[in-house]
Amino acid sequence: MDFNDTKEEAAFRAEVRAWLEANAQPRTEQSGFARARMSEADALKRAKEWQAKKAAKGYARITWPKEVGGLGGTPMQSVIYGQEEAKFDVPTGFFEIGLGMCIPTVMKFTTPENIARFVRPALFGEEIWCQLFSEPAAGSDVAGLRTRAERDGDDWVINGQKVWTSGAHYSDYGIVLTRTDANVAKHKGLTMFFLSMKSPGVDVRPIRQINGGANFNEVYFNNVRIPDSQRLGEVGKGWDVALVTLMHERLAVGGGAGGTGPDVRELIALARATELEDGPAIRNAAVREKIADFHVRTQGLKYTTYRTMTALSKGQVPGPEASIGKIVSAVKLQDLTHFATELEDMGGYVVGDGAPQDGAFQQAYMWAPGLRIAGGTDEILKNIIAERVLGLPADMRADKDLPFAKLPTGR
Amino acid sequence: MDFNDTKEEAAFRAEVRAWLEANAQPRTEQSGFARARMSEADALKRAKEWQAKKAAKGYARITWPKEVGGLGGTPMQSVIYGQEEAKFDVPTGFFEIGLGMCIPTVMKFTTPENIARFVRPALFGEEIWCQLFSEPAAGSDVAGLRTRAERDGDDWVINGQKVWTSGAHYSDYGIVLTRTDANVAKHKGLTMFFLSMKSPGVDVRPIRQINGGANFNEVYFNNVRIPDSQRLGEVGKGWDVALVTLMHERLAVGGGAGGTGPDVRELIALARATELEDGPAIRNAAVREKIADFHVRTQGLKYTTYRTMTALSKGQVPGPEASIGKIVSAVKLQDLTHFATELEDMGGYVVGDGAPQDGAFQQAYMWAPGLRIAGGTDEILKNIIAERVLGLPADMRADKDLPFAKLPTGR
Amino acid sequence: MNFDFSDDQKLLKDQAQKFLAEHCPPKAVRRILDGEDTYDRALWKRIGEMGWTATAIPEEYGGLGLGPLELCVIAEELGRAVAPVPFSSTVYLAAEAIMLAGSGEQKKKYLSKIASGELIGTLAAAEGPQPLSPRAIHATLKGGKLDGTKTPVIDGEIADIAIVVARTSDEPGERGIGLAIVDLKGAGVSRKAVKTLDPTRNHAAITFKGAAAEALGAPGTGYANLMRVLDRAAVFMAFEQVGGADASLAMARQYAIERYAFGRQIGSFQAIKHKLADVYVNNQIARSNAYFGAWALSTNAPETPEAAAGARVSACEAYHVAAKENIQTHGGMGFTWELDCQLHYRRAKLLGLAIGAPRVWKEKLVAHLEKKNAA
Amino acid sequence: MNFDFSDDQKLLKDQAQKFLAEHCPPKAVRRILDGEDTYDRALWKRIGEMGWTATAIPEEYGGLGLGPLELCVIAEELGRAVAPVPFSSTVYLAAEAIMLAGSGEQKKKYLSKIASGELIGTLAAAEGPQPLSPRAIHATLKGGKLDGTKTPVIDGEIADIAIVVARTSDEPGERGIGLAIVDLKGAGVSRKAVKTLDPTRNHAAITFKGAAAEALGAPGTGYANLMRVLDRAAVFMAFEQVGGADASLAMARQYAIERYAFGRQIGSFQAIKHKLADVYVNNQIARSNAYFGAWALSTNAPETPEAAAGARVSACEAYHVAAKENIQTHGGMGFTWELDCQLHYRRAKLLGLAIGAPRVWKEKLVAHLEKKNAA
Repeated sequence: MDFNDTKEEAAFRAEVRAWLEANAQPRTEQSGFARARMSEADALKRAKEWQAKKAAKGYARITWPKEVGGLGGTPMQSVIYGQEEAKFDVPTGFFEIGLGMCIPTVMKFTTPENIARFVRPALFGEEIWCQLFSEPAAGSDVAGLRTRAERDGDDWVINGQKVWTSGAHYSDYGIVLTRTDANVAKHKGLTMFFLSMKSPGVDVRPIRQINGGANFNEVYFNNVRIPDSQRLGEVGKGWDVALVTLMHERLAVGGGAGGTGPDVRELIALARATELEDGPAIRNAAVREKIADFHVRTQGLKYTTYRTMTALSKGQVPGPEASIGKIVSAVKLQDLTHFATELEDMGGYVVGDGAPQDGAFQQAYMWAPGLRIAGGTDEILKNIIAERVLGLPADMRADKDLPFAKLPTGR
Repeated sequence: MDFNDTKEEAAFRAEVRAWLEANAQPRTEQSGFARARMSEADALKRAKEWQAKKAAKGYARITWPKEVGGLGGTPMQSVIYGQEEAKFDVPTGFFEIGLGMCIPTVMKFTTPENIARFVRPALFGEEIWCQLFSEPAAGSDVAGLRTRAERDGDDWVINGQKVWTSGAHYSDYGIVLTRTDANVAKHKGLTMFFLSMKSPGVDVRPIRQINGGANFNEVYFNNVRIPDSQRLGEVGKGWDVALVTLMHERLAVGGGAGGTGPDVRELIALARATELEDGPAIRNAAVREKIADFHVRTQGLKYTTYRTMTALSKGQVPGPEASIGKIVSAVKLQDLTHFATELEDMGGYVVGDGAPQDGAFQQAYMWAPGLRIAGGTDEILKNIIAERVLGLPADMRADKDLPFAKLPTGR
Repeated sequence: MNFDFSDDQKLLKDQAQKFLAEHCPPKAVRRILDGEDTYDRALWKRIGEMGWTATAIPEEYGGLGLGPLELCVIAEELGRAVAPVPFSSTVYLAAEAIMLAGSGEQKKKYLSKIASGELIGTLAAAEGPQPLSPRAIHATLKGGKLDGTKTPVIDGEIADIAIVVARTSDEPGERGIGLAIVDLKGAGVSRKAVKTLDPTRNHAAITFKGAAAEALGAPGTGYANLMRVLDRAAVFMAFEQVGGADASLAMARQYAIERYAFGRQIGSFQAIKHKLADVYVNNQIARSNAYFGAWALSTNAPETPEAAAGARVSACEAYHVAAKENIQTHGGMGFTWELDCQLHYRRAKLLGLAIGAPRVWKEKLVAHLEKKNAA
Repeated sequence: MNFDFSDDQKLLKDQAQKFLAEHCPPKAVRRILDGEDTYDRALWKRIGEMGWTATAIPEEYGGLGLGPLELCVIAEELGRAVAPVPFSSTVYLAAEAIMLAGSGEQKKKYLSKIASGELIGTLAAAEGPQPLSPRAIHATLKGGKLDGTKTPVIDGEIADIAIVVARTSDEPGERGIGLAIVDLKGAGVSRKAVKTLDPTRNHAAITFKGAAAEALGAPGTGYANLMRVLDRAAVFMAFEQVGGADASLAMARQYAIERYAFGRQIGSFQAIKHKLADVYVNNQIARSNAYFGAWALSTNAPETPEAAAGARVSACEAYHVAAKENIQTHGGMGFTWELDCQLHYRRAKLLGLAIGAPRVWKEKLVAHLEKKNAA
């Protein structure tokens, strides 16, 4: 039991490190602030340049075969690259959905011509992809979607609305799950397509969140016409195609285990700096117990990620137990920031300049409710753990055998 | 807003008080200990004597009409009597199930002759009744019971097993819910009877609980034969009859709000007596916060009961919101006793003599899991609140339309 | 046993609810959230006209001479509506402080204007992110002149007067602390808007530089008076919180009934049912504790500090949980700016901190329990 | 990255699991619960024969010379089986203390007998219901004679020797505390059975009246050594707790699949599914923290105290929750003496307190975090 790289891993890490040192600047606190202040357009431009460099070296998608521009590497090598890259001041984050979820789906279900056309530009950051699944009436229940695709000669005509689409506003292409038959059971009437986000009739509007940000979009489809050659998989088999996409989503390792906001280190700093009635908060027994409680959750998650990485390192595929990361970290973020603002007492609801640590706790308190929902609500993730990890029986289904059009609906 | 009796209530309280003072000794800590040490047989004998006295005065069942031996009083008068009686050293508790649940059901569904025969002896404590509903395969799901009653001429023959029957071992009669038709939906094939617990073929065995006590029994029925005149309600309508019984159970006001074990007062005493590393536990900020948390739960329940009593006092009928009492108090008891034993640290798992406060926390810690289950699990009570108080829709039912015999079963 | 509000009080509550449903719909709250103004002037004017600010002020000072119970039912409805008006600052804090500690002249000068709705008042206690205590007070009051900075001050930009907590002598502990009334429009007062998690209530940092200040209450009684004001405010605020918690639950319930997923109403899933049952239980516990606080205020009971602390601790917890689980029940929609779930999430945080975090009140509560159990 | 046990260690774990499934079924535990004996002598003998008590003892003292990782995997299986044997007291407490602080002679004298399973040892630290601290130690060791009473002492009736924590001088704080080895069969030692919530492990109050005692470790190092022993024991015990928590979850899961109510498996209800998902998450968090503790012991890392405290806090919480919710999942049956749910509920309480309540370990943890973050 150790935290060390294997010999091969160490060699790969050194190689990656050398390349990063030659091509990027080390990350500093200053570079973090600078990036936070950068406009999205500037960040995107820098990210595309960096992506092109990475792709040329084969680092853009380490686990992909060399034939499609990858490195033919292992998942562990991918993790190592990520760990090393995180130490440098490089812009990332615009390509994960496209390369992590969309393109693998496209590669599996389209023609060699399309692969030749689309994979390379995506890998080199020239074209960005988004994933158009969720809808207003289909959140946790993705397969309940209503966006229609209707056959018209060799084309399909798409009408409807998607929601919670990350990056739709800067994306060039998207994969879109549609209903092509409402008269069969809901999972059976779906078909997947890909399309240009510049197609006539596609309308992208940002969604404002309660924390003031707008990381997501609504996307409206108004008679959007696409050729049948942009279909992915068979007509009516869209759910199977979507499962491939979602499986790739799950393979992203260690997500949610950190980096979502202030944590125990920041809480300790706050407790040191905050004067209670009778001295610094860090000396208060109740505060200390809370810090300990949060600490063991944080560390428990961190070491759970190490266990997952160990499995990767041994060539095993991590299972759905990785879902514990987001449940724990989202709830912890909400609890920890709630607790921190209460420590700041009458001043704890001040945001921005006047607040300790630049209001990081307050900002995260407003983001935490979103974290408990985005990418699978607490409730859906617990279902997944119960059914797929513990093997408990599925809940009763009201929507299994009825034609979609006959399902009861609400708002 | 006040805590005072109305004029009528005050007059009734004075009357009751005077009678109690003339007929019983005030309760002291000593009398509590004495009662705790008394054998069940002795306690039962004393309780029967006291019940006869109360019944003669009309206090045994204050809300019942005078014709059947009650006082024709209000629910609030019943509460007042209970409050006053609790201050005296009198044995109670053997008759609640019979008079509170069984006899009201019997009165509603049987003949005038049976009423004449059975009500008075129950009221005067001469005959004790128990309620035979739960079964090994029908706990939360009472209507899933399997005990069969089969028609044989003018008689019925009962076979099966009941469980969790309080007081079966000292009861003279019981009401028993049986399945008389397994080929219809489960709620539709039930029929209710009453019977003598001394009937041939009835076998009562105590259930030992994890806290070592045996407050409940298993009751086996082996070809127990009873006449059709002991049927309560129509054949196949047993569920409707049971609902009457269960409604009476819910009407018991304020149950579970206290008296189930050590509470905040005892915890404060423990915190005062316990030395931590740096002084008495009561001075520790974490301990103090916990005490405050428990206190507001305890007080919140107490004042919720006062609100319910106010409704009673105004002649209103309390609704299912009274169910919050047991959820809150059972979980609190488990948490509070867990916390208290942790305060006692390395000595916290010692029971009996060596433990602070005679091991009351340890004893209650072993009883608390039962409290979370008996009389409706936390989960069932939350269903009740969600559906009957908040009006949320029922869960999907697997057992609604299938014949009972076709329902899937496990152990 | 009559542990309930009277029929008259319930009538007042119904009227308040209807009034606010009409004049303070979520749309009105969102106008303030979106920064179109710092508070709802029209609503505040109407509230003055309705006499709500006059509720507990004695008739001799232009008030209605009703009691705290009437104020409690109004508070609950203001909380339910997330009303964007300086009611709590003016009525629970400024007016209560003046009624408690003011001279006859001060009462005459200020209370009638509060009763008529002409004057907005507030309490300026906090000096940054830490709990209130004698050692946390650095503003000084000397020879009728006030110096120092208070932040955040609720409704600080819009208030006409503030009750300011300041150091009046070098005596250690509570005895060195006094209260003063300051005209915020006078010389030596500068204010700067402060952004908070709840923009539907105005906040400022107020700097005093030799500002004229008149002492409120006898020397040496300032801190004790402040504690009594906060105790009373805790009960009124608990009713606001209970109202907000109930509104959050009602929103969640409604959505759980209307929203379908997997072919069923989401309220038919136990994950949602049990979540909302837990919220209901919390809310009931908080309501009952708030009632006890109301009873204590209405009878001037010696249990008031204990009852106030119990009401506050319970109400803070209930509103926090109800507001966050309301968002969660709404799923993705709950996290949008468009929906109103955020109004309660923000207000719950404000009310949970505005007169001190629950931690502080738990400590007060246990101190009282200790005394009681020692007796 | 290799944050896992080796294949050999996993093999040892599998063997231990199979061995205990055969030789320590719930029936065997219940024999002790029902008071037929104070521990499972046959099982203890077999465990000695298997060499488990010898695992971490150096070869020169008759041990197998394996490391703490091997002991961790055995501990997990003993915890899973709720084994009624004096393993933790003998191996994690007595043997570790002697290995840490004993003279060559003491090691020779005791370790080989522990390795062979001939000798049962324990640690006598507690003196009643309060946490351990220098001021809580009243037993005195003077001139090789021990006086005082220790209670509860785990396996106190059946142990041959005890490591006793005693006051060795009037020096204040930790420096006045020492450790000593006492032959419990010698003169001046009297023992009385103590009843606890977990009768599957033996407990006694031991009174020493001038009992012969040999000092363990240099003067003035007793308390520091004790803390180091407890740190190490915390990791081994965390593995027992993780094993017990997993066993509780497995029982609950099995019942949720087999038991039907309302015409469905109860495991298909979200109330049960989400409860068990929560338990699973807790257990994983505890397991990962325990692994970090194991890594720290195996590498003698300076992080050991922090890792040990984290492992203990996390494991106490996980086992407590898993054991109580296992009963709840079983409903009425779970509360019967007949079912085995109670075995874990009892053991979880014992392990949660035996080497100090989580409160104490949280304090230790934060003290270490403070130091680390100061650096």
